[in-house]
Amino acid sequence: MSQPGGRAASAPLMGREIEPTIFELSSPGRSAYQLRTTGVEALDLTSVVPGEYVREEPVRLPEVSERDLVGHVTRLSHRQFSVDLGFYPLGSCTMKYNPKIADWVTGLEGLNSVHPGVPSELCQGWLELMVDLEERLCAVTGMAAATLQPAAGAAGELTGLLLMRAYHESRHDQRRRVLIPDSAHGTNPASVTLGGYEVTTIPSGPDGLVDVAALKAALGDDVAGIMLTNPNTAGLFEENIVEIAEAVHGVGGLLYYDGANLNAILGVVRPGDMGFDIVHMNLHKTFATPHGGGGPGAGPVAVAEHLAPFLPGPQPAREGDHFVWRSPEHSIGRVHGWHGNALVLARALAYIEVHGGDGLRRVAERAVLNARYLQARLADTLPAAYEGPCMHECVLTAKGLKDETGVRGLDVAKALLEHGFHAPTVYFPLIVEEALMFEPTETESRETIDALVDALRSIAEQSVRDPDGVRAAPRSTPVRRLDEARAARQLVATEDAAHR
Amino acid sequence: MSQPGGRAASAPLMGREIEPTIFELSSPGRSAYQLRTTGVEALDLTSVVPGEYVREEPVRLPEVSERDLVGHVTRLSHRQFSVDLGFYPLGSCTMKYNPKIADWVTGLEGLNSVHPGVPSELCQGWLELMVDLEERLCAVTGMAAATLQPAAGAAGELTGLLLMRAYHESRHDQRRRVLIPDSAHGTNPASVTLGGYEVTTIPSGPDGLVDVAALKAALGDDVAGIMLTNPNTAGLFEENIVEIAEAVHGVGGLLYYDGANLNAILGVVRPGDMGFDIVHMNLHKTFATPHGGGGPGAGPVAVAEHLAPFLPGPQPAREGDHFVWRSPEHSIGRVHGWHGNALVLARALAYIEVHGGDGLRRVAERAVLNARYLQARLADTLPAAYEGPCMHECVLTAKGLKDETGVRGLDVAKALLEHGFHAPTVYFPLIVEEALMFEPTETESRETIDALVDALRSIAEQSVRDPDGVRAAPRSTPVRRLDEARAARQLVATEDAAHR
Amino acid sequence: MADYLPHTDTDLREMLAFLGLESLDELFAHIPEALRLTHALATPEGLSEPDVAARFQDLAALNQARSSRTVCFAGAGAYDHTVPPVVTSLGSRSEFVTAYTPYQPEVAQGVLQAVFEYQSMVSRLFGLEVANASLYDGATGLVEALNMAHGSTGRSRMVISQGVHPHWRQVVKTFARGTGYEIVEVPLVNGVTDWSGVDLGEAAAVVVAYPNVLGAIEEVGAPMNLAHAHGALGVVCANPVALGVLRSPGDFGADVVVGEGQPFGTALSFGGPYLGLFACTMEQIRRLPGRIVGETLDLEGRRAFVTTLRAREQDIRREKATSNICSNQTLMAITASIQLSYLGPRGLYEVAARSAAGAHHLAARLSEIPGVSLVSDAPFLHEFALRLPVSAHRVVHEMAAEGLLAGVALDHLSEGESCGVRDPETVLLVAVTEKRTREEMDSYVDVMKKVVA
Amino acid sequence: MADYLPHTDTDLREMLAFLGLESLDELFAHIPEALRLTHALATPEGLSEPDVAARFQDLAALNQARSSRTVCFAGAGAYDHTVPPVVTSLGSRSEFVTAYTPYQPEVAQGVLQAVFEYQSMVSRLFGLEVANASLYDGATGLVEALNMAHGSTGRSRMVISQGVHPHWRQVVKTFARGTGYEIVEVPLVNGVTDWSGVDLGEAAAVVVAYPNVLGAIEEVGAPMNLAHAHGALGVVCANPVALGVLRSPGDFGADVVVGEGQPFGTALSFGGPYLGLFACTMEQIRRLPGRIVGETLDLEGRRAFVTTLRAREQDIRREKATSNICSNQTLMAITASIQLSYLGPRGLYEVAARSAAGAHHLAARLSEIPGVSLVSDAPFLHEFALRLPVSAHRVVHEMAAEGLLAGVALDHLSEGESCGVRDPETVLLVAVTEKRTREEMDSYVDVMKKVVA
Ligand SMILES: Cc1ncc(COP(=O)(O)O)c(C=O)c1O
Ligand SMILES: Cc1ncc(COP(=O)(O)O)c(C=O)c1O
Repeated sequence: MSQPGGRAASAPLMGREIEPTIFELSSPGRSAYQLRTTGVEALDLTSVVPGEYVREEPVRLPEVSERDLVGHVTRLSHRQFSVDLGFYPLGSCTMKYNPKIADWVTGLEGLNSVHPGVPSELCQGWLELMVDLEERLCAVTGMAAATLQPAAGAAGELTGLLLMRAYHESRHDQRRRVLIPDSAHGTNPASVTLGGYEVTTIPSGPDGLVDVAALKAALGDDVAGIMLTNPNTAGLFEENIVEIAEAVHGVGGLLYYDGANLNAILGVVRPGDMGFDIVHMNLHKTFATPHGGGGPGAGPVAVAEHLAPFLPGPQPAREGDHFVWRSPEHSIGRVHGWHGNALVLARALAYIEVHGGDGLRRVAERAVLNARYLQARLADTLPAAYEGPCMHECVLTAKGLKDETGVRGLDVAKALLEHGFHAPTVYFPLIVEEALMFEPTETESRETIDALVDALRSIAEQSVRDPDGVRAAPRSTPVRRLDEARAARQLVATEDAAHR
Repeated sequence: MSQPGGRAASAPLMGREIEPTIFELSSPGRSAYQLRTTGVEALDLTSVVPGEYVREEPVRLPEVSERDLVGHVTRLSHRQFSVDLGFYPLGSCTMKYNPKIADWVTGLEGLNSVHPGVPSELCQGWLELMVDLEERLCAVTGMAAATLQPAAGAAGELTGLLLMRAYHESRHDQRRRVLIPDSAHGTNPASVTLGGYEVTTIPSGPDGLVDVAALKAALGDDVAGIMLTNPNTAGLFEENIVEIAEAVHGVGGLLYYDGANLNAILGVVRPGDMGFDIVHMNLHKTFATPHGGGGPGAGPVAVAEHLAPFLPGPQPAREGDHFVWRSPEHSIGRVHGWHGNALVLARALAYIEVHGGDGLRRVAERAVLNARYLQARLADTLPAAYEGPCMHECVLTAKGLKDETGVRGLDVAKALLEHGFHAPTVYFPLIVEEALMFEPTETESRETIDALVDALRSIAEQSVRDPDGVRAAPRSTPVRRLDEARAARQLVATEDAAHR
Repeated sequence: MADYLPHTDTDLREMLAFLGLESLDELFAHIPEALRLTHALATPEGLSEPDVAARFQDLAALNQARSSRTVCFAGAGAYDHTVPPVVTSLGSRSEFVTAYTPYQPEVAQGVLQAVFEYQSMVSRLFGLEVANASLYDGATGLVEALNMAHGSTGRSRMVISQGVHPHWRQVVKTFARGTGYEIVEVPLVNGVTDWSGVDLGEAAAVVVAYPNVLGAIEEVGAPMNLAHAHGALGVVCANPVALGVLRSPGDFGADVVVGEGQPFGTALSFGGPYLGLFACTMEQIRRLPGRIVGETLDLEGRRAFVTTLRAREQDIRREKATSNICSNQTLMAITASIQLSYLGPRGLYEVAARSAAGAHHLAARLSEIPGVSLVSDAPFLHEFALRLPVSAHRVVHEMAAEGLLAGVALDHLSEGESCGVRDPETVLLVAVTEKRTREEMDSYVDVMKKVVA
Repeated sequence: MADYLPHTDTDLREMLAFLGLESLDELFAHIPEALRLTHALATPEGLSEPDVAARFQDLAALNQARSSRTVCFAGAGAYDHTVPPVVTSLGSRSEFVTAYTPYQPEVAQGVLQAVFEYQSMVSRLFGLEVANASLYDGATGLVEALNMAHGSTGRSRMVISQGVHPHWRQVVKTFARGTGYEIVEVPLVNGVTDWSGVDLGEAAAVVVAYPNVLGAIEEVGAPMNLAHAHGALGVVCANPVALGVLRSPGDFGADVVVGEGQPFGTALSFGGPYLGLFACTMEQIRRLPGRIVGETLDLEGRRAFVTTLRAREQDIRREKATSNICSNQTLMAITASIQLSYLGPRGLYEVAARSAAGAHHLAARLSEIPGVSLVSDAPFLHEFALRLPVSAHRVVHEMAAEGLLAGVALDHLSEGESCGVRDPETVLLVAVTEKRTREEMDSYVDVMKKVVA
């Protein structure tokens, strides 16, 4: 099926049509590619590759002109919301503004053209950059050493759990369980399983904090450790963290800090000081390397002194005024094909260098101020799920609204799209009914937050007046609500499946 | 008035609200700027600048965070149609695809960071580039020498007219008039006036071509020259060009070629061979340096041998294996503050180098094929204004439609927006009633043209059925039709005027 | 063989068949045969994009005066100010880059609103009521200002200070060949214009630069008053960065202000594309050259923007238009408005003040070198003219070898136009921007010492 | 003091007042005082953006192995293929870059459709029915493949050819510490896997590389058949560019194919962010790790895309999820789909064929040098292992000084993992892409001659 390539009808700027797929735009014989003139003679492939391995026909890729490709992708980009277009208060995701200087950094030929397999003498700049970043991350978390290899937060978690395991094993200490609060992010339990441990879920108290008594009850000498975020996923600071740390350490367990919420405490308090042994960071959250529509991120792991010998290797290391690769003595080995998501690391370092220590503290202050302000302003519209002062994000509940009007949290989120804002995170943490989790981040202005409050108020009012109207939102987006059940029932995950 | 900064409601992606101005987004005390740390001590300005010159308060510029600035401009970009979003068949404007390699070229530090006032030894690369481009442009037009200084087509026209004047004056030949066909672009007569000449308008015949008899009748020894485009603005090739050239040269006049339509004849026929003495080119049209929402362009002028001594200077010139600046003997002087729109020139050269001679001919062939095909396919919907075979663009007329349904050419153009296409040029050339001028360009596919044809047919059908519906279009664009009279009557051209 | 054409062989065959043609050549059958080319154009064969990229990298490497090899102290109308990545990335969004002039406002609000914001900022910067959507550059902006003065006064005598950039004056003279203006230049004395001996009778315009080409901060009020006393328009050529700390020309009574907008977000770019800033009083609005964007409403009452007062323009008024300009420098104007929003009031102030601080620091240190002195003792901001004991060209050349672009040699710049100083071959124009560090200046001083010793 | 925060003093005052607070510090009053920092973080003071930019430029200049200084003949899993400006510019559009995972499909059709197109292309390239939305990189992709095999077979014995990249095997071993898999390595003989002596009893997966780390084109059908005969899944680690000319692993019966997607539009980037390509049979769909985008309709019947089969994922299934992956490499996946559309069938073929032509040309020329020979006589495509008479590390070092990145020294790469060759310290892995010119290769040969002489 051939389709026009030059029409913007699919773009929200004009019209309401769908954008054809690149395959639908394809026409046999059309092409865009241009390759260098090399002066190398063509090779008869069959003379060097056994016949059975030679592809009979080329891979069925799209055949488009450069012009049609540009039109297609540009129109797709106009069907995509982003931080650069507007407020994205998605809780737990820290969708702050991503400074453009970081894009510029990744454009440096001296960084982006370096092959990862070169000897250290040929990549001194990269090694220095990485060592600097490790040092900064240790300073921020209060830790002794770090690895930059993990490609995202979840990879950091699993790395941390393997470190935990290596540590216990080095002491010939067999342990079986890892404790996780019921408010934890799904990657935590999934990582625990992959780390070869069993999950013991710790309930949260009515105040949204870990139930310390329950936690203590769950402790035992088969507990390898605990995974916590602090502030936790309810946006609350675990005030009993010192008591918790003592209890876990008391049975020989380690404390793992899920750094997804680090933004709240930069320069205010450090995981190391709270008693954590292992910390991962989501550079794509706290350090504003953008999220790329789903990735790439980077999930460095920092550890206390006693865990440093187990870190993945090879590691960049300073040696006098030179930099070398070195593997920690009892390294668990590689967790990435090369050295981690290097250009993401470069972005994060640029961000940290611009801010410096006091700048990072300002980040945390403003992030918390914005969230606290938002929560307070919404108190009579969408009450907070918990009473305690929130940190950088607040979990509100639409339960009251639902009971009163039948309009659910998801409907509120969808209606918000209609008002020009991205939705909050819905139905997470799982322990809060009709949860709406807002994380305004520090880069949004007070006016923006006020406008969000106004929008939510008007949605709440409309919910009373015209609940069906709210449930039908959004209307003016490129597409409206989707039939998600159909997508799963009749899986069409490729162009070929679509035409089967 | 303070407004939220983080809302995408104004973006067509979501909602239908307007985007506040950057001033409305401004909040006193907010800022984005960061400057280098120089180690230079601050200076008490009043110690070096007399008090009366020192500004009392800073310029009232917007005060925004970097984040709000990015949001604002990105949202504005989502309210803007462009070639990269879709088909832009704007006649006379040659809105072809602009290859991204040219953007890359302008990003080269070795080109974009060079100060224009450096001695030639320090900018050999730039001089070579310019000389190369001059040579290519001469080859394309069949001319002997060129200047790259004019910043756009109109500047090229005026430069050409001043060359014409200098030429005649050098021969002590006083001339008063310049002939221009009635189909000419408005810049032609405006340039003639600024060149110190009077315009004599030559009518077009019913075939859309210059009325040769009328032209001959208008000739005399007070005629400095004639300005023509060929193909002309009706998209038709002036088949009598040799006769015209002989006639004009016969009275001692010169022929000026308005190169806005050069795309049609690349590698097919050259202005020099047709008898033209002076040619300007619109690099932002024919050579795909993009149009930038209105500019920058570049309007180099190439001339025959006898006009070369009058060209603007200084000019880049090859001298052995070096490049120098040199001023033509009888140069009319500078027509640009420096050397022309240099980075636009670099883009054009990249475009030409990719195509080569045969590639340029392919451009012309496909451009003409597309236009001819479009015109033929629309014959029964919107007939061509003239019978002859069109070149790279076709002028159609909605007169029949208007007579039948009351729907005007402008309405058709606006309705086209609703279908996802940019409008054609309307009501130009002035000599065609209800003119709709389509220039598909060579970079559009047949499918795209077919889709345009379908859209126009459906608009024509709707015009019969529901003329008011057509007249109310567009509906789904970021804004609908504007009150243009109000804009002129109550001029508000600045933020201050808006709040006066 | 590289190109960007979508036509497959099938497309070509079927489209030609639809037209009843046999070959592509037949598309041109109506063109007189004698004219039709029978051989390929005399241009090199097409290369692939990566080949062309390699060629351009080679060319770029040949420019010794690039920022990675020489630290820029050159100014004279083109300045090495900060262009932050955020401005570059916003200003190069493809929706702006690949749009045409906003003829269909329903789908061009992006460009239109950005230009409206630009006009607003230029108007405030220059202290005048209205600004247009941009002109080609500062030099051609001055030409348009003179055309406006001619239109306004009906006179043709243009009185111009020699403090105006020599290239601008050359451009003015070139275009005056067509309009027939008489150009009267007013000399500089000790670096500033001496208006005392000038006959302003029948003057259409009185033009002064602020600061002038030598960097001197000139009197602006006096020539404006002189202009008005003689029925002429007062025109100021302003350095727009300097206005971050200097009073707006409008405050001194200017009728028209033009400026080179390059310092606002546009790279040095070997001189273009730059940006002609242009503002004037409301009185002159009907004579304003180029496009103007105005505010209005759409039919549902939404605020919207549109090009307005179009009757001035060439496409409607043709030979009677106020100007022949059509394409302008919109993209640079959009970039300038982004850069000015980035800077804000304090940022623009800081850029000007820090540039001035650097210039005064450097000037003081250089003046200590035997044989080196300031050309004039007039006040200056971030640019100054230096008298050298040797040829300025030689100094530029030798300092470039040490990684410093020392400035612009005045005689190289002026190409025979007078800038009111004796022995221009020993005069060097030096500019300092907020980017220049103390270290760079120290090294400048050290190298200069060696070179002139 | 630089930052990106919008809060003015007034904002701070009023927001705090609204909250009934006196100071920002009070926001943290509920945090135990003993924990609260009383001093600034031990990180350097903040710098302005231009200062940071200068620092990064300095760092970048320290990398001798950058493209402007050394021509890249290194491969071993990371390749210097063409990335045209059009792909970079589309792939870096800020709507994609600054979006989150597409949780709200109504406003995320851009990313969702782009990923759907990516999945479609990966599926066709690998010859398997379904592909996911990306994994971190090739190495962790292999880990996920093994987890899938474990889930599918209930077994934990992973049989892996030593032709698989040594880093990938290291990563597999690291993660096997958690999952407890037994890793059985199968040796290479004359550069290709020798499956003869392997006990495949209770194997969950049989893994082969195609081509392998030495560049050899290995038999794929045989190990797949072996796997199936023993109830294991057949897993192929494919070089995706090679598949431009080589048959898809799916054709040979592979159940899972993983690959490193870097060659599709992603710069070398010192090793990341790259792209884990992953495809499998429909049979394994419920065990597929990571996100999948599927097609559906919106409530007005428009085609639309959405992440689907979400019940597999960690946020819903938690400790029973098929994988812990959350953030993936979407942006690289989008870029890869753009690059593959740019190349099209013929372009991808050309890239592979030209790379192969270059590699064979270079290999032949190098083999003529005394003491230099190919490690294996197995067929290869665009990458080969060279036996040198001296240390490969020394050769890399010395050739770098002459502007050539000669390749990757095998022992540097393998860090103790066996790649089935003796004396790995004298083995150099050389890769040639379609970018390498004959001139560059000639100079490579000349320099190599000198270095090994
Ligand atoms: C609390 C928490 N932990 C862990 C993660 C996982 O991080 P990543 O997506 O980088 O793997 C997230 C990400 O959403 C998170 O919010
Ligand atoms: C036929 C013709 N001539 C001249 C011009 C003027 O060119 P420019 O806009 O570059 O000044 C145009 C531009 O629209 C044109 O179409």
